[in-house]
Amino acid sequence: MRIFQMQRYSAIALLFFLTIHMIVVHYPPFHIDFDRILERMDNPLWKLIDILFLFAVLVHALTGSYMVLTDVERFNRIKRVLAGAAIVLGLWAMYYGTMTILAFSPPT
Amino acid sequence: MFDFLSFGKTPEMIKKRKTAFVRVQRFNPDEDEKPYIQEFEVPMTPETTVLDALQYVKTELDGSLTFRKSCRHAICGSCAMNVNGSNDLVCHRNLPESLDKTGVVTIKPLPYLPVIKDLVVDRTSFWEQYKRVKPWLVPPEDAPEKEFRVSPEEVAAINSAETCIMCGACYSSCQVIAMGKDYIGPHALLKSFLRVMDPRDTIPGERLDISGGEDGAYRCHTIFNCIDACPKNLNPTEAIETLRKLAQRRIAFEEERAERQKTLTEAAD
Amino acid sequence: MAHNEITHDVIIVGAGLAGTWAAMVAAREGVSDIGVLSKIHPLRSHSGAAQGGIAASLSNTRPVAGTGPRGPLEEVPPGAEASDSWELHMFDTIKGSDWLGDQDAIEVMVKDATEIVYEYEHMGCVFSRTDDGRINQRRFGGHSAPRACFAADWTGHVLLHTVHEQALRYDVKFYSEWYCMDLIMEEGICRGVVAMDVLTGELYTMRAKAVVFGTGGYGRAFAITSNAFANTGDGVAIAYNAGVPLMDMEFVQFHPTGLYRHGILMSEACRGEGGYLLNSQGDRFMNTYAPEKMELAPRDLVSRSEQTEINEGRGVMGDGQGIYLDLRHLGRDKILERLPQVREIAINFVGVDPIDAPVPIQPTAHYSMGGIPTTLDGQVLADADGALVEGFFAAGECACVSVHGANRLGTNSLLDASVFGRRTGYAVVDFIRNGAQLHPVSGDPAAENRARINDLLSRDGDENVEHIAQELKWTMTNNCGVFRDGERLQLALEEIKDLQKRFRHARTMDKGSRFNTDLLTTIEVDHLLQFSEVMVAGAIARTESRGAHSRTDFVKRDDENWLKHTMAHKPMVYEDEDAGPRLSYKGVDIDWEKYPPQERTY
Amino acid sequence: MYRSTGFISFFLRRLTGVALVIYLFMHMWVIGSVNQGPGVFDSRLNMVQTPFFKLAEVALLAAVVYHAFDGIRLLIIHYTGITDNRRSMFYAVFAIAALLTVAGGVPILLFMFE
Repeated sequence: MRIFQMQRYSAIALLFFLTIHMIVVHYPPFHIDFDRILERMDNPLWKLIDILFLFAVLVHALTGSYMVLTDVERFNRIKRVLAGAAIVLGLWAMYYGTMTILAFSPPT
Repeated sequence: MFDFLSFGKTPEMIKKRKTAFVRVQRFNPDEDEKPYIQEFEVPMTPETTVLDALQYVKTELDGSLTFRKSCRHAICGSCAMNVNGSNDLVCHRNLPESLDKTGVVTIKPLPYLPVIKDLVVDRTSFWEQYKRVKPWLVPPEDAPEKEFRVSPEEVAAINSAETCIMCGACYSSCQVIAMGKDYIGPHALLKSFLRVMDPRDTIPGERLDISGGEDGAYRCHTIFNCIDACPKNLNPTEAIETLRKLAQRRIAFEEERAERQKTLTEAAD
Repeated sequence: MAHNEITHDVIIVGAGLAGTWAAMVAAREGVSDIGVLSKIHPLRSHSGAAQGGIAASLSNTRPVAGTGPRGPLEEVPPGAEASDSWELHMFDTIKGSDWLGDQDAIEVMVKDATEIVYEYEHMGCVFSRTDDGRINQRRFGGHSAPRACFAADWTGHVLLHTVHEQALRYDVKFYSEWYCMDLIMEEGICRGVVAMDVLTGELYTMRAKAVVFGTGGYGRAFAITSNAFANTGDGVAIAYNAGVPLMDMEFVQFHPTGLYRHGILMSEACRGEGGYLLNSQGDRFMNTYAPEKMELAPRDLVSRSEQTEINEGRGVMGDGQGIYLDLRHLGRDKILERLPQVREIAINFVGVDPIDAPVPIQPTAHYSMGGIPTTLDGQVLADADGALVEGFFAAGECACVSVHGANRLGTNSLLDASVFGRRTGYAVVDFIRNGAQLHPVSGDPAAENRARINDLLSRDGDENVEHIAQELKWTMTNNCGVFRDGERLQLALEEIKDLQKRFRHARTMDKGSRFNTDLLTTIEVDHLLQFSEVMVAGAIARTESRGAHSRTDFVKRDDENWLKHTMAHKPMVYEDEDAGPRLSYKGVDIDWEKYPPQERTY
Repeated sequence: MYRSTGFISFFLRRLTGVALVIYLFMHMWVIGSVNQGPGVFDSRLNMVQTPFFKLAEVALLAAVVYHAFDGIRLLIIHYTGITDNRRSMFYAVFAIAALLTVAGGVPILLFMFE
């Protein structure tokens, strides 16, 4: 799949996830603390949604960054390196984020 | 600076004023270090075009002013320049209507392209991209004795793309081109669209590979500068959107084309 | 190889329809070493400005039965009898040419017409179509059937792009913005050209086995003209200076519908689609001059009718020099579909929308029938007896195969350029295949031309080149225009002589070498001055009225004395400097059985 | 430089895009500490709840909203092929983004002074 399509489809996914995220997280009251987050992140459904959200946002961010860079002629020559870097960074962030979400359990 | 000439005058009165101040960007790489603006005073009538003004400057005031021109009625595409910040053909641009309230019009070469001299730009990359999309039709091998039957609707769909005069106004207004010359560009994508949509063409798949590839339609950021700049009121953005959609369903499209070509020599219903 | 020397098998000068066709055909047939020179980018060539159509007797449309010659058109149903034929096209062309066209050439052209239109179609040209998918055809002046195949009103543009694209497909090498300065002729053999790379100002000796000229017309010798700035007849002047004769130079067509004061073309398709011409009293005056064909009479006749109306005080606009072209009754939809470019031009340049108001127009210099004489295969003739110049070909408007004779019919120019461009392409292929040689060049032609340029650049007189050009153009428009007479022609000749002298004191303002368009203008004006003299000299000698050459002191056509082509040679060096061109005459190819000269009425 | 509404919209899209990428990784850094216990998490969270970051949060909101609606505009153009109303669509996106930023930004700031 082309970078452009990856970005477009992840954008559509983000419209969905981001709306949920904004409503759930930032709808009043605005104060965020450990307990509130704790409560939500314990729920397996939320874990799934968060992982998907994380995936969409990473794809969108990294493809976007890639396109920002490769639109400039100078960077176009090192396209492969940039793409590789984006994939590595993406995999690492995905791993880190997923672990955060999955491994999390309320401290006893 | 306070402008006495236009103080208290209505736009109509200024329009009727007898002279215009033409500011032209000059640059001769052999002599000048960097471009500079030179101002000329040019007489005018309500019908004077910007090209007339440049021509007046060249013949009467400074013969070294250099610009391209040929047909003078907006069909050859030589004289695309940047007038008051937007690209246009100077031959069909009315001078009195281009003046600001102090009677000044500013003419610069097409932006983002290397300047050869004064208002003449180097369109090499423009033509390279044009060649890259294979602008020629590759018709079916077994040509009929008479014409291929193409319906008026099919002609209407591509008609506007065929009227592109390759002036470069869209190309040099494109922000993506400004960032990198490896983008195919609106002019060539429009040409590619013309050929892809032509029912007589046998290699739409190959074309979509090029125009739907890395440097093609997907690098367009829908900025619409090309539509705004086009002096012939064409719509490259729409063509690019169509190419994107077709590139996504390339196989199916190729099959449709092959199917269509079986009936290319038969009369439409 | 000397410095600044380039060699090709074939060098083609001019990248309009004729030149590109020749290049494309040659490349397609396998002659790969081709260089095409153009002083502007190939796609800027003036062929692209042609609007109305290209003629071919396809019989795709016909007038609805019983509606008369100006009624609506319908498709010819499959199986129905053909409504048009090449014989009819041939007769129309001969009659249009006032019998000065060579009939063998006309026959070749009209027979090739259908083939070439189909070839265009197969190459991807986007023609306007009939409902059942055939190429649509419209009426045109002087044609007795709807014969003009068209793509809205930018036919030339579409054809030019199509051929150019195909030339790119076959990898033709284009030298864009290279100006051809001179023809290298030694011992009557053409050995190449001298060209300037405009970008750097550098001169190159370009040697070739064959040189093809497709340099276009010389309509820029007139003040009111439909021609582009580039149409300065360089090729014609260069050939003339190299000792090649020029044929029928006095015949210049005036298009009846040039935009008032601008001269920009309002396509004949306006009248082909049914537009009216009106004088200041609102009369369709063509009633008086061509009751049968009305506005669709040939161009010379319509132009003369307009000029007569203007001269008799029935013109429109402030100075009474205009005529109205009325399209309002065609309706908005038809104008937008069939004449979009014409509408755009009228709005842009005179601020009139043809949908709402009549457009002011006037006759404008449009097409040069004369030029470099050639055979049917584009081979250039060295004299009236038919001797050939080896290795030198010409096609298109700069050439004179003489298919147009004294007056060209609308849509026949695209046909002429395409058909004879293609034929020349094939002829060049044969010429190369049959062992053409790269002849040696003695001396250094590039250096000689460098000296000429240096001379032009060093002049510091107080004459402005463009002023000289303007004076010449107005002299030509006023004295060698739609109507001519001996006295005024003589006046024009003296004026030209005078201007030629003044030109020697003219200065170029730009002294640089990079993209020096000022220098190019100077050279072009030099060329204008040279062939204008030939035009006027030919016109003075021809004491008759024929086609576009209309003399008020000799109003009748004189077949007994003047059914022949004018051939003008440059005077030899040892002759008097002021001696005009040497005129000789060449017979016209006429089939006395089938197409004998008759009276020409419409 | 060829200035036009299209260019401004494109420039802002890129600018907000890059800003959001930077934010994303910062955000992950903060939230990622959740497994290191409430102490670390709260300290990191407190760090980003200073007035400066509250202001930055309004900017973030503006960026997200603009970027999202500009994206919606592109989707509309892609799937409907509308190009005639391009200018009004630009302005509509600017207006909606501004409106939502104010609507969301004011409570954020008010909350800050509570």
